This record gives sequence, structure tokens and C-alpha cells, in this order.
Amino acid sequence: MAEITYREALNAAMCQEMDRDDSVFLLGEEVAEYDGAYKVSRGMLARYGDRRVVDSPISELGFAGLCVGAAMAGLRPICEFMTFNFSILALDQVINSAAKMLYMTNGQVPIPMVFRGPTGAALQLSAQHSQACETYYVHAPGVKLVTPATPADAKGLLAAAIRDDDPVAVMEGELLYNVRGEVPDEEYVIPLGVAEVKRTGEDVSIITHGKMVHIALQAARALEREEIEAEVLDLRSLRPLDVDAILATVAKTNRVVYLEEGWPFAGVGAQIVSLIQDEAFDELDAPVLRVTQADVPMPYAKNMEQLAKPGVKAVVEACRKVLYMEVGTS
Amino acid sequence: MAEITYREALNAAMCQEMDRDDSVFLLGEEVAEYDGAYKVSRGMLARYGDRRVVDSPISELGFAGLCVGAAMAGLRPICEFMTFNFSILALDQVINSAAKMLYMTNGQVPIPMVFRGPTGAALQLSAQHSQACETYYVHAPGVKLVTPATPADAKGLLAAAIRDDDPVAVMEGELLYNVRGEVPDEEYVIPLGVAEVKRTGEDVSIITHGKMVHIALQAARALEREEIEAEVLDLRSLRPLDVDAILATVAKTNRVVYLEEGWPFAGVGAQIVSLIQDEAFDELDAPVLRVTQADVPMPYAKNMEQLAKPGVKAVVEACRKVLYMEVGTS
Amino acid sequence: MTPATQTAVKNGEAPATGADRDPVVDNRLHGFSREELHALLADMLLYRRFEEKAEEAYAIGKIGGFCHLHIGQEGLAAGSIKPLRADDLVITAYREHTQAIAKGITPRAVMAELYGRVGGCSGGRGGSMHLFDTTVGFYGGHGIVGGQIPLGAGLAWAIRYRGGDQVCVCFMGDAAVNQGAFLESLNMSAVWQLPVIYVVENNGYGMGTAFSRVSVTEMEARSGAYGIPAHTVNGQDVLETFRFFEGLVERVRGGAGPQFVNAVTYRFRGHSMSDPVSGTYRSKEEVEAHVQGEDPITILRDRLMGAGLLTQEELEGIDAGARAASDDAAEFADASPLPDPSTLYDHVYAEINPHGRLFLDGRDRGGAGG
Amino acid sequence: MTPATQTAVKNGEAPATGADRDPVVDNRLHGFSREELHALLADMLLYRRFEEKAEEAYAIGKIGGFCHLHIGQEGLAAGSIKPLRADDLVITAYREHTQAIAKGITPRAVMAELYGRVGGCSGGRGGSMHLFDTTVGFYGGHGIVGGQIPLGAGLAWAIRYRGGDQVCVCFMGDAAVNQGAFLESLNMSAVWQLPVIYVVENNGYGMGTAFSRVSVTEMEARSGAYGIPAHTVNGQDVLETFRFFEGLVERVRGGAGPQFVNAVTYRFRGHSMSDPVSGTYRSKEEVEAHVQGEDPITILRDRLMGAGLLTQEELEGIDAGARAASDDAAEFADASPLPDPSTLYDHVYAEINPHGRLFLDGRDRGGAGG
Ligand SMILES: Cc1ncc(C[n+]2csc(CCOP(=O)(O)OP(=O)(O)O)c2C)c(N)n1
Ligand SMILES: Cc1ncc(C[n+]2csc(CCOP(=O)(O)OP(=O)(O)O)c2C)c(N)n1
Ligand SMILES: [Mg+2]
Ligand SMILES: [Mg+2]
Repeated sequence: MAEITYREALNAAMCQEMDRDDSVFLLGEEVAEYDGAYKVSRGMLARYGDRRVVDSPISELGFAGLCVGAAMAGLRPICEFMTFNFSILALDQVINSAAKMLYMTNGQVPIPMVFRGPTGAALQLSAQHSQACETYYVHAPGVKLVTPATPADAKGLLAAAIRDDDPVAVMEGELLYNVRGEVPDEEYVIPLGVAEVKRTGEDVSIITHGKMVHIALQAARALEREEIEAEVLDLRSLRPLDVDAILATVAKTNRVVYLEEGWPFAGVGAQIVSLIQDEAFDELDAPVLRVTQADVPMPYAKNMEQLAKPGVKAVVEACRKVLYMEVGTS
Repeated sequence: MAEITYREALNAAMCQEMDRDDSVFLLGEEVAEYDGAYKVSRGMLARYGDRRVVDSPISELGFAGLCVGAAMAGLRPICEFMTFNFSILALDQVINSAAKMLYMTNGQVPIPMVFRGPTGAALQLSAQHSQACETYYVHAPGVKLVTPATPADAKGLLAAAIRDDDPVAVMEGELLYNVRGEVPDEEYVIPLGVAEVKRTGEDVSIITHGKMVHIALQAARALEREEIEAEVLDLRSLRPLDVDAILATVAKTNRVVYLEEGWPFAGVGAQIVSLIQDEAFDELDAPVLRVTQADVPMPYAKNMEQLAKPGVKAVVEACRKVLYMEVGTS
Repeated sequence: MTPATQTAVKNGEAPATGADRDPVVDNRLHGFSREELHALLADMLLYRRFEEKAEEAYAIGKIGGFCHLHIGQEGLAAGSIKPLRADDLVITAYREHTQAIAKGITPRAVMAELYGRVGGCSGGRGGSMHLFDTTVGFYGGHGIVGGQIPLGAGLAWAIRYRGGDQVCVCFMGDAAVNQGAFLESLNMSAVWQLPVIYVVENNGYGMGTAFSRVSVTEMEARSGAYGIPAHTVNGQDVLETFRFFEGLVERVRGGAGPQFVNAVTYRFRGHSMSDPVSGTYRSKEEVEAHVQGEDPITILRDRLMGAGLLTQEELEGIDAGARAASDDAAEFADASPLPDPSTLYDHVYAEINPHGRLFLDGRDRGGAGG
Repeated sequence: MTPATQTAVKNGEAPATGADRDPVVDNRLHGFSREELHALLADMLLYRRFEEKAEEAYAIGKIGGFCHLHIGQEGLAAGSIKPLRADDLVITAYREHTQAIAKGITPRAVMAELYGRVGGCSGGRGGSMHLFDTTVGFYGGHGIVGGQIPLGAGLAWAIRYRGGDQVCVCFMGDAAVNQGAFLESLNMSAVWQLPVIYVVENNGYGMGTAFSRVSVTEMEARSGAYGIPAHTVNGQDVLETFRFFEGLVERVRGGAGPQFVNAVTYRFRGHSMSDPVSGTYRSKEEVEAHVQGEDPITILRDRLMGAGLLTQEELEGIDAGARAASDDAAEFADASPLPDPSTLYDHVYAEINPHGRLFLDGRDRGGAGG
């Protein structure tokens, strides 16, 4: 177990899988000669050569579709989007080709591939570069979606995604790439569909995914000072979705806040709320509250961006609210 | 008040607005010489000429973007997608240009335009041609979305959408085009954001939108035979969303079923459930249930397609369930 | 190089009739043997009769949804696909019934798919627009105009990646070249020198829109931007088309890189079943002229009869075979069961993960998955 | 045709110095007057100093996010935009600071935007990549590679629709021509003969990828597929570029239809602030050679000095003016307030409907909207 960065963990997962399976290759903008726009694929061109680590033109729809086509023929492409913002251009190939192919072909043509890259906002990248794209990938059946929050999860979930026989979107965080953490050195795979309690607590559950796990943990620490013990459940995988883990934490605390980076309308949290109220209606002592990005495009100015992003304070307030405590005093 | 078809009502709305405002034009595939793939624009080329009624190449991303650009310069384009399925190719221009433009420009560049066409499934068009696209349009702030279910609503909402200074998606239904109904002959505009109770009832509320209104009404008639009075609330507009109307029907019946054509995960219904449990938690006597398309790509075979689509029976069962009645006996 | 199905022409055989043939006629026969010529005629007649049958079945509600007939374009299906090896790959759009048969899917499996039955090549899940059989190298059947173009590049990518010598043929309609996917795919194919032949079935119209209304250039101009050679072939002449593709496929197999073919053809029916044959966007006279003068089947028939290589009796025999195969396909389809409702959720995912819920509609609530 | 800002060259005036000038030098001066030449030099020096100032401000954290400098490419900004009329339209990508200034946004408003302040041309909401001022015909500032191309076609569409005689200039980077939007937009522009000039700022690289690695053809080959004439111009020679655009804009204004310009240039800095100037994808030597030999400012300076039209003292005076304007811009930006937090929800919608809720994050819960 070494302490490495999230970026290195992703790199390790890709190398782990490329070493064991020649049908795995990496294709995307700047992934080869430039070592990746965010240096996630550092050293991979040197290690695997330009047959397997390939720089593409800026043609998101085209190269995503090319990867789907290669997967139709049985290869296992890792299609890197420099960020998922740009993948909106490629959604037709994600939804109409990757997600629907197996079904339309009656099981003849699986699409064993990965779409990966950072999602959501970094710092002051403004409206077009700061979008959390989970909803676009999770709405249509046929694509799986994982959102690693820690270096260990990054390695284990990306490896699992590459091995999975379905298209799996792996949504990372630009602001996570430098985060350090303990990661198993040996072969490491985390099964898809297993959430993780990142912190236990009795009083209230903060359910979340991806980069927001860290905000949730900060909020939990702040609540601790008020002697509120928050449980932080990191879904890790949005499809498959670990419903048992969700229901377990609801049963334990009876009070839930869903935190996500994206917008509210038809966000991931909307689905989780719908699920909880349906399957644990009587367990709830308060409505599930949601903390999301403000329902506005991301502004550039630093103060406005901070205001628009979901932050620790909003999570703390939501937790106090579901606990029917006075809000705004902390 | 004449009885006309939904198709004719849409046509009437476009003509009404094109007559009063030269900056309104219609552009899309087959809209001119062919009178529209579904004949919605019948006669409009003859009436307005090829300056204002324009056949485009099959270039969804490009012509949607061209319309956004024309709107940037102050025109009021009606951009027809032959169906919204194909608009997934254009989503980048919808989300990154149309929805975010006003904000990025600090209010300098409004995008007064309409995206319109049928959404959802017709009959046996299989996976790639049978997708309800609401979630893709409603998730990002900046775009409004209406879903007329009747000829009168089609005329009034499309006219309002054309007049609105923001981008408005008008999602129609291929299976609705031949539906007949009373439509005001005179200038007719329905304000955006006003839901309509399409049937009153005391026992349970079926909330829905678009083409599913008709399924909801059928279900209500079936329930009537069991002496259950269902209220059918047609949202008509998903953004702006008539929250007052939603809360009113919840307060009245305390039991809600949300019916929609699309998939469950991060569907419109998820958001409505989230909203109701948040704002009317204590009004609910049962969890809000959702009826959606089966969480699978649409199959072609007739029997399978029927199974996959949300139907009257499923709605009736859901209503019985929120009433804590035995299910499956009707 | 051997043809993919048993009805197809065998290449590399000497023409059956000898040196006493008229050199002009002979030239127009492109050196095919009598058997080969008969086989190509049989192929095209099968496609024609098959689709006429489908047309009938549609009219009586046995087939639903969209149904796009290839009638008039059969010369191109036979001429471009028959020269392929069984392990070569074909991918195309939604007007693909005859292409599927040409590549080796049985008429039964195609018809059953149109009927939405389990015996269909996509198990009844795909329908007319989504015919698939990877065992014969047929990769669909795609409904989004232009959507198959990057996929075709990807199939070719996989060939190159594995060091194979197959070729991928990627068909599209003339209207599809106005999709951005066309640029992106052709450019990548050129940069990576993929073994792919992009074939435009240029029937002059995308639905009701003449190509000349949505392009100021001719089709041949569209690939040069990416350095991909453009070729034009008369798709109504199956013999010319066959010989052309035979040569081109070998060149690509040998490493010539991506190619672009403008295959000129004409659609004898409406765009789909709801579109009238003529009226709005093309005149009755225009259609008639093509049906009279440019029917690929008539052209081949006349040429063979002119050369004394086909008797009326033989023709009738071949046609009877085509009709019988089509009737048989329809009977098979009709007898094939509807898909089993319990399979609704099959094949959404290839891998059902042991943890977590994949279906969010309540289906695996409490079940194994959730 | 008059230049857009007061610093710009006035056209149509006779060159200031008379017939005694060296014809070779004169030729290379393209008939500009001394005042015009000084003004162009002043423009380019302003762009350079402005961006150097921005670079400094970025280093000390006054500017955040992505910041793409145009340094090295100023000849193109001045040469292509200065010939435009005030009511002509410009739209471009994210490397647009100097283009915005060229079209008439004040350095203050641009710098304040980079600082994220209310005094910015987009109120601090847009930032470096989203500069807008429609009053001077500058339509942004777009961050999705290729995203502005259809928008530019749309601006041109609006001109044609209204029967105006303006021209739209739509800039893009060399890498953007591999986006499908390029095909779709150029094709539509050709079909509808829109008054638009597509200008590729061909600096040879898209981030770390040389154009030759993602294209087998030269840039000039990319527009012929749509019948759009291609032109190449040396963007480092501001005078040649100016005269070229002057002529081209008039032709388009006169109805010549869409045009495609391959403007050859070079980026002297990294792709954005985090990208080193040289190293991975281009050598130190390559960059040095361009900085030494192809700096548009040096080229013009030397030419003017060689022709005796500029003294060292004059140059220093002009440069001092450029520095002063840049310092002033930075001071203005620094003094400009942050956006008022209460405006966070302003300008999401132009029309707040009287009914229904537009914001679903709880914001207008119980308020007027909901
Ligand atoms: C992206 C997209 N836009 C629109 C359609 C609707 N549509 C189906 S076929 C067609 C015309 C295509 O014409 P062409 O490519 O020439 O092929 P042909 O039908 O002539 O074989 C259109 C517009 C679609 N399926 N996909
Ligand atoms: C669709 C999309 N893909 C990727 C990116 C990331 N990106 C920003 S700039 C750039 C390179 C563009 O190069 P070029 O078009 O040559 O313009 P230049 O930066 O050289 O001015 C890339 C890949 C993006 N912004 N949008
Ligand atoms: Mg066609
Ligand atoms: Mg460049």
C-alpha cells in the first residue's frame, strides 16, 4: 500500500488492465505525446506505444463513435474525454450507439468500453467548462456510471470499469487529481455497485458521490463540533446503484441530505429522493433535502462561483434542517 | 372555436406568430417543400416563401447552432427537429450555446427561439427512434420546456414559446398529431408555467405531462368504475414548473402517482417526487409512485413495445397502491 | 476471395462461353461466367421479391414501424457486397434489408425481424432498421443518419489493431454526408489509414430533399478534404459495380487506405412506407424514366438475353425461386413466435453485476440485483 | 468602410509620403499612410502589452481559470478585424482578448472581465473565454472547440435575412476544422450563400497536437468540399493581412458568398497558462525561430524603420502608450467591484414568467415565481 495521487491511481488502473489484456487501448485528445491534458496517462505512450495509446483529433462525436465501433468488434477501448463537458457533443454515440447496441442486437454485440475524464467544475472555468454530466449518462439504460472520490476508489473502480462487458462511464474530478491516499499496489478491482460508508454516524446521513464526498466529510466534521454525528455514504457507483446501502443508512439515521455537484432538475439526487421516499417512506423523520449547484450556469467570477457551488455551509444547514434544528446559527 | 387537429393547431400557432412578427422563421429538415415530415408546416412555404420557411440539410448540430446564432442577432427562429431523438446530436448547441448564452453575456444576448418536434415513442420505431428527451432539455437551467397534450394547448403553448424571449423547447407527440379538439380561432396564447387540471377528483392525483395525459385520463375512467375519483394534473410546462398546482392537488388527495413516457433514472418524475416530499411531506398519506417506461431501450416487437411503454394498467395499479388497495384485481 | 453466400457468383473462374462471343457484349459482361451472371441475377431478383413481399406484409399490418425499401438499388447491394469475403465487415443505415441478405443473413431471419419475431436476426428487438448478424459480418442497421459512419471507422480500427486483412464497407445515404460525423470519421480514417470503404448510396434524395438542394458541390468533392480518393460507380450496373468493388476491396486489403465511393442509384419507392412514390419532390415522369431505363435487374436481364446467356424460361425459373424464397421467408416469419415477454430486460446489460441495482423502474426491487 | 476604433488606420487616404519612396519598400507597405502604419503598430503593441499584463496578473492570482494568450498572433487580430466596419460582426473561440480589443471593446472592459469584475464586458460572469459586447459587434468568446462555427453561420444568416450588407467574420483554431460542426456550417453557408468569412488562425497546433498529426491534407483543402473558396494569408504580416481582408470583406459584402481563410500564424506562449512554451510537442528552437523571425510587431517595426517611417523615439512613445493603456486597464479592473452576490440568478432567463417556478434549487420557493 503506497500513498499516491488520484491521478497516479487512474494511471495504475489503466496500466494494470493494459498489461493483462491486449484488447484494451486508450484513445483521446492529448493522451499520448502530451501525457494527457491532466497528465493522467503519463508515461503510457512510452510504455505501450502508439498502437495502444492514441492521440485523436478534436472530434468528440467521431472518436467516441470510433471507440464504440471498435468495441463492437470486441476490443475494449478506453475513450478519454478531456473533460465530460465536451462529451455532450458525443452523446448521440453514447446513448444511441453504446447504450442501445446490445439490446437492438438481441445480445449479439456487447460494448465493453469505458468513457472517462473529469466531470463538474474546477476553478473559475466558467459556464461551458464547469458542468456535471451525470444526468446525461445515467438517464438512458445501457450505460453504467461510477464516480470515484479517492485514489483507492479511482484505481479499483476504473479497473472494474475496464473489465466490465458494458459501456461504463468513469467520471473523475479535475480537483481530485492531486489528492493523495493509500492505494493497494497489487491488482485491485472494486466491484461496481457497492457504495461505501466513508464515515459512520447516527444522527443524519449525507449521501453523495464523486468529488462531493470531500465536502460531505468536511460538513460532517463541522457538525461534529455541534455534537451531530453525520454518516457519509459515498455511492461510488450510480448505475448499478447500491440500494441496500442507501436503505441501510436511512434506516439508521432516518434523516437524509443528498449532496451533488450538478443542477437540481432531474439531478441524481432527485432519483435518490424518489427511491428513498418510495422504499423507506416510513423510515423518514423529515423530508430528504438536497444540496446542489445553484440552478444557474456556472459564473466565472470567483465570489459568484463559490456562491453557485454546493458548499460545506449549505450541507451543514441542510443537516440541521432535517434534524429540525434552528438553521443559520452555526 | 373550431375542432381541429393537434397538427393544425401547431400550424396555426406558427402562422399566427409569423403573421405578427417578421423576425420569426421556421427552419428544419423537410419543413418547406415537403410540408414537414409530419405535415405540421403544411402550406407554410407557399404562404411565407423560402426566406422564412427553410429546408435544411441533415445537420442537426449545425442547423440548431445556426438558429441559436440567428437568435443572438435578434431573430426568433423556430428550429424544427424531425424528432427530438435526432436532437441529441444538437445538444451541445442547446446546452452550451442556447441555455448558457444569456448568463455568459451578462444579459446582453438573449436567445428568443423555439426548438420543436415530437418526442417519445410512436409505434414500433425501435430503440433509436423512441426516446423521450425531456430530461436532456430540462436538466440545464436556461432552457424552458413545454409539452402540449391537446390541440388547444398546442396552439397556446407554441405561440407563447415563440413569443418568449428565452429558448423554449416544445415537445410534441407524433401520436398526438391527429388528435382533434376545440381550439380558439382567434389569437391564443397560454402563459408558460400554468398547469391544468384535466380532470378533477378527490381520491388520488395522477400528475403527468405531454402525451401521457391521455393515458392518465383513460386510467382515471377505469378507476371511476371502481368508484375511485382520480384527479389528472397536466403540468403542460416543465420549466417554468407550476409548483402551486402540484401542491394544491397533493393537498387535496394526499396520494400521488407521477406518470411519464421516459425512463425512470433522473426522469422528470424523480424531480416532482423530490419536490413534493420536500414541500408537502406531511400531506402525503403514501409514497408518491412513479409509472415510467421500463428501464430498457425500446424494443421493436409489438408485444414487447407495449410491455415497455407505461400503460393504463400500470397507472391504475399504482393508484390502487397509493390508496393501499389490493393490487392486481381490477 | 470467395463470395459470402451460396447463391453468389464464384470469382476467378473463366467465363463459360468461349471466344465466339461478341466482344462488345462480352466487354459489358465484364468476364463473368454464365453461372456467375445467373447467380447475380438471382440475388437481385431475390432482393426485389423479398421486398415486394415485405411491402405486402406491411400493408396488412404484419410489419410495423418504419420500413425503408431498397427497391431499385439492388444492383448496388449485390455489386458491392458479393465481392466481399465472409469475414469482411459491413455496416450501414436503415435501408438495409437487401444488404443484410447479400452479406449472408437468410431471408427468413430478415423477414422474421421485420415481423418482430424471435426468429429474426435481432430476435425481434431491432426491427427493419436494426438488422444484425455478426457471424456473417453484418453490423447493422443504424437509424440515426450518419451514426454508423464513426462506428464503421471503429470496425476498421479493430481490423487494423489486430493486424487482420479484412475490409470494412460502411454504407450511407447521400444525405448523410452533411452530418458532422462524416467529416470526423473520414478524417480519422485518413490519419490512421484504416481499411474502410465509405460507400454513398447516392439515390439523389434524402427523404424529400434533392442532394442538389443541400449541397453546392457534387458528391465526388466530399472526400478530398481528407485526402481520401473518390470513385464514382454506376450502381444500376451490377457487373460494373461488382468488378469495381472487387478491385477496390483488394486494394484496400493490400493497404491502400480508406476510400470513398459515390455509387449512383435511384430509389423506386417512397422514402418509407408513408411516403408516396412521386408527387411532392420528384415527378411521376422522373420516377418512371428511372424505373424504365435504370432498373438494375432489367439491365442485367436484357444484357444476358442479348448475349444469349439467358432464356425466358430460365428467367422465369430464377424468378420463381426468388418468389418461393420470399414466400418461405414470410411463412417462416409468420410462424415464428413473438418474443417472450419475460425477456424484456434481457440484453440491456451484458454483465449483470452481483451488487447494486441496474434497473430503476422497480423491476429488481427486492430481487437479486437490489 | 471605416475602422472600428479610434486607434485604427483610416482607409482610403493616400499614403503620406510621396513618389520619392523606394518602390520595393513601398510595395511592402501596401500603400498605407504613415499614420495608418503607426496606428497598426500601436494596435499590435497594445495587444502585446495588454496580454503581458494579463500574464502578470494571472501569476499573482488576480485572474483565474483558463487564460489563452494571443501573443504572436496579433498581426492577424489587427489585420483581419481592423478592416471591418463597426456594424460588421465578429465571433470567435476562447483565445480572443486581442480580437475583442480590435473590434472595439476597451482594454479596461476586457481586463475587468479577466479579473471577474462588474466592469468587465460580460459583467465578470464570462471570464477570459467569454468576452462579449454586441454594441461593437463582438459576439464572443466561445469555449467549446468548434461551437462558434454554426453560431457564426447564424449571425450571417440574420444579416442575409434582414437584407443587410454587413459581414460576419468567424474565427477558429486549426484544430477546430476537425469538428463536425465545421462541415455542417460550411455546407449550410454555401447552400444559402451567407455573408460569412471563416478564418482559421492556423498556429499549427491544437494544444499539444500538430495539425499534421491530425490531418493528412493541408488546411487549404478543407473548404473545397463545400465549394467555398480557400485563401491563404500570412498572418504575421499585418499589412498584407489587412489589405487581403479589406478586399475580401468588400467582395463578401458585395455578395460573393462564404469564404475560407487559412491565416498562417504562430503562438508564442503555451496553449494556456499551465502549458509550458516549449518542451513536449515543440522544441525550444522552433519557438525561438518564430519569435525571432516571425513576430508581427518586429516585422512591421523593422519595415517602418527601414523605410524611414518610424524613429526609435516614436516607437518608444507608442510602446509607452500601449503600456500605459494596459496598466490603466489593470488598475481599472482591480478597482472594479466583484459582482454583487444578489445578482447570482440574474440573466439565467431573459423573461421571468409570471407563473411557475424557473429555479428548482429552492431559490424561488415561496417567492414570486413559485
Ligand atoms: C440524425 C437524423 N436526422 C433525421 C433523421 C430522419 N431521416 C431518416 S432517413 C432520412 C433521409 C436520409 O437520406 P439519405 O441519407 O439520402 O438515405 P436514403 O434514405 O436516401 O437511403 C431522414 C432525414 C434521422 N433518422 N436521423
Ligand atoms: C469540444 C472541445 N474539445 C476539447 C476542448 C479542449 N481544448 C481547448 S482548446 C483546445 C485546442 C484547440 O486548438 P485550436 O483549435 O488549434 O486553437 P488554438 O488553441 O491553437 O488557438 C482543446 C483541445 C474544448 N474546449 N472543446
Ligand atoms: Mg438518399
Ligand atoms: Mg491552433
